[in-house]
Amino acid sequence: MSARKKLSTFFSRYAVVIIFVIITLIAIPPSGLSIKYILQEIITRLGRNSFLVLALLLPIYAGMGLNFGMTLGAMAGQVGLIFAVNYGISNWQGLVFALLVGLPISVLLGYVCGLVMNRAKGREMVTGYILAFFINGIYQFFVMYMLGSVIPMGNKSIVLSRGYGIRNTLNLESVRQSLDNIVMLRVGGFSIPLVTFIVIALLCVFVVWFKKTKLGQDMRAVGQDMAVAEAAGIPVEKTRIVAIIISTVLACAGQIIFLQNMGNLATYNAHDQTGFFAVAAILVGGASVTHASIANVFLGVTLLHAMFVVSPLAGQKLFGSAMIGEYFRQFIGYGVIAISLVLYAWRTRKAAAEARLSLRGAQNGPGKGNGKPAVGNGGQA
Amino acid sequence: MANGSSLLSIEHVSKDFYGNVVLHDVSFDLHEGEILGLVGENGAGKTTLMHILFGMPVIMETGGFQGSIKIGGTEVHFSSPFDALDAGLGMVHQEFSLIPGFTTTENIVLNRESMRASILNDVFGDRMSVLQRDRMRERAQKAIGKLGVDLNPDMLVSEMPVGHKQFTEIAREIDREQTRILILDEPTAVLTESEAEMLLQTLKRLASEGIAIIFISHRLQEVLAIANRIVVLRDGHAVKDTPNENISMRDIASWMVGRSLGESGQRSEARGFAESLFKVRHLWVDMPGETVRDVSFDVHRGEIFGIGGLAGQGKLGIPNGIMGLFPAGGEVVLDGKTVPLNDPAKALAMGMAFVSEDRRGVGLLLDESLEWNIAFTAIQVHGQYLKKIFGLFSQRDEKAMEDLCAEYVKLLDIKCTSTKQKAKELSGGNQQKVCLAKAFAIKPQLMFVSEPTRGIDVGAKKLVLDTLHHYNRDFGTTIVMVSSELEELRSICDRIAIVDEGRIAGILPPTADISEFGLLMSGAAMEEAVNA
Amino acid sequence: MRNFKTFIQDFGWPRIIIFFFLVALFIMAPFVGVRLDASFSDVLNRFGQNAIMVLAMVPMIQSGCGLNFGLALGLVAGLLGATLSLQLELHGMLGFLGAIVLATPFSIIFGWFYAKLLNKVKGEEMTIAMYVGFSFIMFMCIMWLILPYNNPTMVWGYAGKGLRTTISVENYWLKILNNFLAIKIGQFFVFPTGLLLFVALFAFLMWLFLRSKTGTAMTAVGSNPDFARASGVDVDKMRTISVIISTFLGAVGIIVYEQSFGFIQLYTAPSPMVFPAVAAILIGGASINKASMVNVLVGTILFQGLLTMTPSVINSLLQTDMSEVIRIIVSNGMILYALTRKIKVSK
Amino acid sequence: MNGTANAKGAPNTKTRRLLIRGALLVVYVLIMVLMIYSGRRHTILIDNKDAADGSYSAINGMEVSIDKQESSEYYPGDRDKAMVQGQKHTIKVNIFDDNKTIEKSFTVPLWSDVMIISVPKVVAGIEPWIAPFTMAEQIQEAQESAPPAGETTFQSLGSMIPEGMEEAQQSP
Repeated sequence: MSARKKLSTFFSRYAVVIIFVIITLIAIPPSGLSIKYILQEIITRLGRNSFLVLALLLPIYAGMGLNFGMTLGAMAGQVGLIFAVNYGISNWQGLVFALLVGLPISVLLGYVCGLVMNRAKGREMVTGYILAFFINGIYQFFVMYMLGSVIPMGNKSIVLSRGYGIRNTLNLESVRQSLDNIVMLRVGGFSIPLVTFIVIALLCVFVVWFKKTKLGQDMRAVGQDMAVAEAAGIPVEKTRIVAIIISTVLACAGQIIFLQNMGNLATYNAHDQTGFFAVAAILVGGASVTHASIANVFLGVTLLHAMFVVSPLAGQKLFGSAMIGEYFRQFIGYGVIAISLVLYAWRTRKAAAEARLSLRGAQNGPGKGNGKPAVGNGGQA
Repeated sequence: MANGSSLLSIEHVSKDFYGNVVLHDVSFDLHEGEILGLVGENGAGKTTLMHILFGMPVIMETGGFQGSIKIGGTEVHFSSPFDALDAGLGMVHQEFSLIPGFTTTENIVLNRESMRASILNDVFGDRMSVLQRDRMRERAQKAIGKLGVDLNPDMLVSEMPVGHKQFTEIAREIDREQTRILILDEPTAVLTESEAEMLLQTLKRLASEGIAIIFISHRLQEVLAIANRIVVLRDGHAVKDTPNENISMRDIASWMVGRSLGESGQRSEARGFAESLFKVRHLWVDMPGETVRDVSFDVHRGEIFGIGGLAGQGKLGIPNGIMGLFPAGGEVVLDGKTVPLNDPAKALAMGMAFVSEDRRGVGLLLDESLEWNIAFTAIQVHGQYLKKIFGLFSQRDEKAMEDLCAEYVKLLDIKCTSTKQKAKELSGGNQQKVCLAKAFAIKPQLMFVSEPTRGIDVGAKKLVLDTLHHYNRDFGTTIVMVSSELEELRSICDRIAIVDEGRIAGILPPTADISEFGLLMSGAAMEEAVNA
Repeated sequence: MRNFKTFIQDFGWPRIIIFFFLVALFIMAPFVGVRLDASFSDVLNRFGQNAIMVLAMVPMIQSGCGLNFGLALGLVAGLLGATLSLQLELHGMLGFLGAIVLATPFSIIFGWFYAKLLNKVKGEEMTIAMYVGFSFIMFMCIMWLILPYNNPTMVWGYAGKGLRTTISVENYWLKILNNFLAIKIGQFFVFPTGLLLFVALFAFLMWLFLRSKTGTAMTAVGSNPDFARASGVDVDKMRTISVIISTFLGAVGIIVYEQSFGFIQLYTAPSPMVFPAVAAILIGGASINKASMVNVLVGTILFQGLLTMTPSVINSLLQTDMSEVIRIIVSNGMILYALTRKIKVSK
Repeated sequence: MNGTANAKGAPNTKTRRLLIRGALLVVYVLIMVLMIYSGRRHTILIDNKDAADGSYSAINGMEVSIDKQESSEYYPGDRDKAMVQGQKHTIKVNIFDDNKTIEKSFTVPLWSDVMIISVPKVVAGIEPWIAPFTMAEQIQEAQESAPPAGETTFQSLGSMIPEGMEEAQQSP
């Protein structure tokens, strides 16, 4: 590979990362924010978001793309927190309790999600996205109508005045930052939520370890070639379901960590954007639909949130409107996802064309080709 | 060579698919350390035999088979390929079954990795065991060592040369401790000459270690080079089972394709053609699995020109490339005018038509009516079957389409409930007729027909061939017919070209001796055949 | 009997359930004090409002580009046309038609780029379309703030620039179609003749188009792209045409919606309008690669009927507002059903 | 299985796994119970009022602290609250008049949200000085907010409204 080609591959692979670094660097001076403030914000947001983003890794390994269905786990976590608040369980004990409640729910939802995705192979992403909306309907039904009527809610202060259904905004005062505050390190003027980071580190260790297990190996095999894996006797569908279940459970825990840091819960739409932010972050970090690493997660959260911190103020200063910065960062968030998906799809097609080209030449084409042409488009078959 | 008792015995195996007999009372034995060369044309029953041997679900789904299979003297019944693997059978398929992003090691031990139980096994099951990479590597190296080739255990499959992939596949079967019988289906098809040579050495080496090998190949010289015994399948019969002694390639070739003389039905009367209509020079086509490398030929006006050859050799690539369906290059001239390649619309507009071998994939709009299927190309290419309304919009002329369709339904005797019936509801033979009708409807000067009888029953086959024959005679349409069935080509073609490895191996009259065809297909003795 | 069975299978249980649910709602309506005539009028009106946006799904489905989750591009083109029409102070029918004419070049340009993109990412169209739509809406949010509009009815009063989030069309072309030849029967029932005629016109034009040479080729591309290519059809060109038409219909659809609704909604308002359109055509019986005028008609009526009837009937019945939840579950459930349905292509 | 360390399907493995999984289930429940016991939060009202029947009277001035929380001063008629987690607690009263310090421990029933402690009773040694407080509505926090607006839910589920984004983001 020539040096120039290497350079161009590097740029096309890390295009998103490079664009992001540049935009953020440009926006820092006009925002008027001090570097120290930005760093502290990034530390806080790393603790708040990393866990959620890490939940995306396994489905990518298993070849199921970006798991937009992780929102299901987030909903399970929220149900857990609602119960924790209802029973008045506070502090980190409340978080553990919420996790224990959310766990079986997220396993069940993950299983359902896996089943659905197995029925829509090749369309996992859009299916996960719609499934999240669908389950959202059921979540709304459960929280708005079941809680307080079918399932008694002891704590009347979280129930709507009509007697059932949970209030729009839930004050999580009893568990607010209880994980972060177990040990809050103060180093050089920065506050670092030590325990939160330890939990995140443990998850990273788990992911690394998991990749070394048989199941992890099977997941990689399934992710690369389902047909070959199936022929080798690996239970493909089961493996895919397990990947989604683990992702959903991690998303459940991640949402609990996220919300304890935020300190309150928008009961009916806190989960709306969970998948979007996580996916945008991992893509900004240089991951693609098929490749992702732990490094992508942390790089992505750092970059995405650095921009999120900076852009509204920069927009205010540059255009005289905070809304412009606000819209700009959303434009960038959605745009990043769109561009990454486009680049990925485009690259896959190019690779397929190149592979075809390499068939010609000295050796024979492989296979007892049945002459099924790979031309034209598969459309949305 | 055959020492000891037989390791694998196939006894009186017969199999039919819904009355269509594919295997008829096939028996042979395989002994320890023996290499058995299994040869036969496409459709001779090799694949079905392997399916039976491996307990493929498709066999059970279609009613099982008669006869028995014994391994080491005891009868076995496999309900899935995994049973066969457990019983000591190993198979290397023509298509690679490797994970591209895995290393040689990971592929060799795929799903049989060495593992150490972890504490989580008791909670979440065995798959939580941790892989022992060093053990896996050792095993891979051992298997590679047995092959006697130089393979890097840490190389990614996606970065390997093709030959190494093939060896990785074999190493995977060798790593299975119980593997005693190894079946290779066209293992040299994708290899370069030197790689193929190395593979043959490896197989001999494995045989000397006591592994029995069934070697399926169309390259007869390879079979002659390594087989201890040769079994020839033809039309489901094991026509020959002979030790590899004093056999020539020509012998095998004639056993493979030979039919008793009386059997081969009518031959086209010899016709003379003066004028050349169609010229192909140095055509290459980039069609996966059917690559065409360098093909040149001429077709005379009014002739039926046959193109034969074994599957995967590139015969299908020729019409697909000329009609612009796959990237192609070279020079193609029709009636003095150069045909632009890679542009189906132009090719069609110049008066060529194509009946694809992939009937359901390319040939038909399965979800649309027969009217659509037959008239569509004519609408798009020649703007026919359209009418203007308000003098502005051109609309489909449903009436004209129906008339057209009805005409062909009658002409070709297409069995359907109405011209509005959906194409997917017809039988294979009738679908094929629809495809032909679609091509006829644009009144072509030159028509390519690819595998016109694939997958349809005997009666329909005859009808389709008769249709082509009559169309050629009545309208003078020049036809280029591509088929894997030599007999079919010989029955209606005026000349037959045989394609081998992406090149024309030779062009023969239909009356040529059957062994000549066999030799051409086996990629041997090109000059010998050309003289014939 | 067999025919009936295959009919049910083809039509799909979810649609049948929705149909009977809607029928049940209509039957129950009088008993819970909901006026039937007002309800019918409402359903008709909402049908007319939304039908063209649902119609916009047809060309892309037919050409094999799948469900147009990127309809937002067309909606934005329509919004540009509508705001420009107001900016130019065009009133009445002139204003309405002017909006459509002004939106046309935008919809063609957007559609062309959108099609270029989709042709590069065949097989992944839906997810990408969704995000392209979202990011484009966000981009336009910035544009709405900085484009130099200055019609005082449209810009924020206090800043003097930047468009309002909702702009009333009351003095321009409010209900220009609805009131055209409208027939009023009784106190509660209004038949929006003009609106329905307009919808019928577009449906008829689409019907004509699908029967033309190009339309036929497009359908074949969606049905089997390899067949179409082998028959000399330029697949990418057909897809491009279908995307442009879909985008244009999206633009017309939102303008029709606005004249009936009374307001131009800017900023993020277009995004939540995409999913109902997708859901409606699926409820009407379309699959992700086949759709017809009947699907549009049936789907829009069923879906809008559901949206109209559930709040009034269910709320009176249960004394609680469950309509939102039903709406979410039905529409997304329908899309999910279409995505996971094993497509019966007997290859 | 090649190289698998454990004997798959062996009966003792099966039983062991069943036992371990069962035990984990028990541990799961136990942790849940433990979290409820140790994490449950109660509101303690600290009351310094005269008895209705005059059996005791308010303390003139004192400092009360619960557990190790910061103490606060009380004068007659005062009532304040403290939040405690868990069930076993101590109350420490320091009376200004005689600088006397009383320390007593008490237990809050697990499922009671609010308890009221009458400090005069504690000082006077009248049992029971701690009682459940029933007028729950009094302590309802002002968390009142409108019921979810029906019209916007479909939109918000589209997760496309920017407001939703800000909500989820909530930069501190």
